Amino acid sequence: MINKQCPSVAEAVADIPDGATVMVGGFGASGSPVELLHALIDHGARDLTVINNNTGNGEVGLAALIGNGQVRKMICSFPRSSQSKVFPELYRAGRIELEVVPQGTLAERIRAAGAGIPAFYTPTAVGTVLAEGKESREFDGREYLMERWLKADFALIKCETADPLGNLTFNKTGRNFSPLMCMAATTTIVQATHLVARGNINPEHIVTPGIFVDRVVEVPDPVHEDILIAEGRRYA
Amino acid sequence: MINKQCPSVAEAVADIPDGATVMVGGFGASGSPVELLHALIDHGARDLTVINNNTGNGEVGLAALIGNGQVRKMICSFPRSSQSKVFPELYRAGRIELEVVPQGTLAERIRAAGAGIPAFYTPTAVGTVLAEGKESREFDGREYLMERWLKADFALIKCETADPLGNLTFNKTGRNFSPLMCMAATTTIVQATHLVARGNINPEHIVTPGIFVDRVVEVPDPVHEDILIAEGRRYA
Amino acid sequence: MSHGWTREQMAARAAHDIPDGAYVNLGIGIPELVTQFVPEGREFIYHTENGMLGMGPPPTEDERDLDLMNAGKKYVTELPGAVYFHHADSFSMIRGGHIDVCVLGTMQVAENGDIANWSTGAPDAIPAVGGAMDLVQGVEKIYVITQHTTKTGEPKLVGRCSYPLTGAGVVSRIFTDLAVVDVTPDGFQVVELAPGVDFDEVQQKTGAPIRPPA
Amino acid sequence: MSHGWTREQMAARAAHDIPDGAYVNLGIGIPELVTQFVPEGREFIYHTENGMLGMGPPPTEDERDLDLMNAGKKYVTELPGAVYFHHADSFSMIRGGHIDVCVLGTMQVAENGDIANWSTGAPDAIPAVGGAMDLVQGVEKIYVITQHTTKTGEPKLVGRCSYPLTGAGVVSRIFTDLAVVDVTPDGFQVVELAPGVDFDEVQQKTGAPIRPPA
Repeated sequence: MINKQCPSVAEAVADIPDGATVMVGGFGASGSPVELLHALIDHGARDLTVINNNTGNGEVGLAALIGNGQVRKMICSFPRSSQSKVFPELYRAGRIELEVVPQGTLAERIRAAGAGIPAFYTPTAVGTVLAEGKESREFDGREYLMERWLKADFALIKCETADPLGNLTFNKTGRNFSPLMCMAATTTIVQATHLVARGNINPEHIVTPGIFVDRVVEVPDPVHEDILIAEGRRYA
Repeated sequence: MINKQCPSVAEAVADIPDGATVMVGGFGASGSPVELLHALIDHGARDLTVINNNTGNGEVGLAALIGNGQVRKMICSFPRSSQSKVFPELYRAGRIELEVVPQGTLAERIRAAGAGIPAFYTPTAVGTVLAEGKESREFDGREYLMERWLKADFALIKCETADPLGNLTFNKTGRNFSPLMCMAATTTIVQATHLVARGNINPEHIVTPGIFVDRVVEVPDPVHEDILIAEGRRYA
Repeated sequence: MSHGWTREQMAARAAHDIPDGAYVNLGIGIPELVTQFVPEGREFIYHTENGMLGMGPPPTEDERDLDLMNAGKKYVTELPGAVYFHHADSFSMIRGGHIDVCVLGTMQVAENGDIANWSTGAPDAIPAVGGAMDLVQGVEKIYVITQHTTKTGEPKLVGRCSYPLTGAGVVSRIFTDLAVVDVTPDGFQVVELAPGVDFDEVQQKTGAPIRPPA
Repeated sequence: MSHGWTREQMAARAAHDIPDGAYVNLGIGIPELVTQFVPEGREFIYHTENGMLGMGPPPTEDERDLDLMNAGKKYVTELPGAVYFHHADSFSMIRGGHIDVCVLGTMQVAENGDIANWSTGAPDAIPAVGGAMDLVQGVEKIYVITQHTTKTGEPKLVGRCSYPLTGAGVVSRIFTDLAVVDVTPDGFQVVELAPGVDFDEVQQKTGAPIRPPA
């Protein structure tokens, strides 16, 4: 019987090497796989390229990973937030690279990687500085930019419910980029708030089919960045 | 209060003009919107371009629409089946046009139309006769073909459950192309086996968000092509 | 005597121009006030680009779900008929032209419909674009709500944007504290003046030629 | 005395080469028999391109759901852990390299890995490609199960396909009634001979040079 369950977050991330490209699910604090991120801090892989919509909050989760000097480059759409200090400081000091991608283009590039589409055209960012250096082309009288797929070696994902085949459901807007990242990474590692037996998720309700998932770790009662920040916590 | 409910299949299809491009959901008999197709036969619009994976079964539903001479051109991946006689006869007689598109490319072209992606690259059909006349391009040492989006004026869709906002769920492999076609048509017309009140479908379980749907008609106890064919029925 | 529109009145005036049944995406700031001024008999469905249609008002402490946020990372609620989806589907709604109206704030908007609302272009600014460039290219009608001038009195309606563009030629209509202004092929056109505001004041505070109401 | 493999034995031999936990797509015909010969201790998950993972065997009359079909339009069942999805997601699994093995029937397969299994190219043939071209480009390992020759004794393993290609250079391994044959950079290579079959017979019935087992 196929069983993708992994006993701990530490074991789940243990083979992420230095230099890896890692997608991290979540939009701000919503859907952020905090326990997996903290396990990656403990594991210590460095020189990472991280793909996420943002750059983390406070000094926990993704922000803590960045603050710990493990991230060489961020690829994201919005590297600011009212509670993010870690990234801006490193960025202004020239100690971390940044590739800014419009949010919809970021999502579509990740999906394209999962779908075997090496490139596509989008109207987004035409006529802006983010179009510089990009191929443009006209279709039916309108200008579009060519964008390439965006793949990763690993994805770190938080879901609501998983089964041992890696079938997943998410909670509300905690879904965001996660189903796309599951498709686009060579190895997809998921922390599930609930792990249920095979057959216990309605096949019509599964959002991410298990074929896109490699490892599942149950993390009941996960912490939430907003709560950690409100409590003044930091991870290091 | 927004209410996309339409009182009858006849009224739902009444404004489909001659010459329209019409997407029809379903894969073989599974998920085929038979009542909407029969309403379109009664309505009588001609010179249609129809997009479906197949060309209908027996002499009901899509096959009956084709048999009635209303279809100028079919765009599909597999215009044969053991029970399809109508299309092959017309095709061999030179009375209907055919564009054959690989199944995954057909799905992706339809999704691209709904997603505002005018063109994308795919490895499918490279080195085959279906690549003739298509632009090809190399990415990372592999050859790909450029494919364009595929839009329609109308989509005829069968779903399992709908609410008045047009939020939809489907039944098993009756889902197939339908969610994509809902996105890609200017006007999406849905027959729902069950119409429920707003709020009665779990927001996590909705497959097609109502934003992609224009009209919903309740058709309880819909007929199924395989049953009609087994009973020796034809529609004309 | 009243002079010009308040933030709430600007939002109400914008809401007045949104048709019943519209799918609407609201930017952060004054645009968020639109939800409070939906005209009687109309219903708008709110899209938030992080994966939801049918977004409702902020939750009470008890209602709050830590995973349920809007694009501005504020906690929100779901209304009956709401639906969740992933980011690629969400931006398919935007890029594919399915959202009817987007109401944005701005730093500058130009007489040719260019908008600049994501970056000052300052050397130490951290570029953060979010979904703004997708929205302005994908949504059919781009409405802007903005004060007519900056806090220091500089025009925000200009001949050409000096800040980096979010999109070129995309804005339809602008709702300011002084007027409703259309972007036309011939430049700015006042559609309506706010109470107590005369056209000369609008022209004087606009950084490009503007035509009086017809 | 036994000579060669039956259809069932060909399917069993192919199943033997599929690893535990594989996601597998099966073509119509002999490939469908693979499900009956999963080796002890292994589990395969079956993908059907019309939108399902976890496909089970044909239903009884009572179990039958008229919407639940496989890609060959036959009624099937769902196994625990099954999942449904739309066609774009289904072909993302294929095109994106997520399906581990696809087992196909064929009309011809060439020494360079070309496969022709969708059309004879006859002038009156109705071209019907289905998902075949997507599968051969997207799936990591393309296995073919086929009789070594046609009913009239023509080789199906050939130097170059004379029928229109489904895909170029895509086939990894071929399971025939006479042998297991790999497609290598140097052409056909026999991996294993069926019981009672000698290499000379295989060479004689193959339309291109073929190398004996090592």
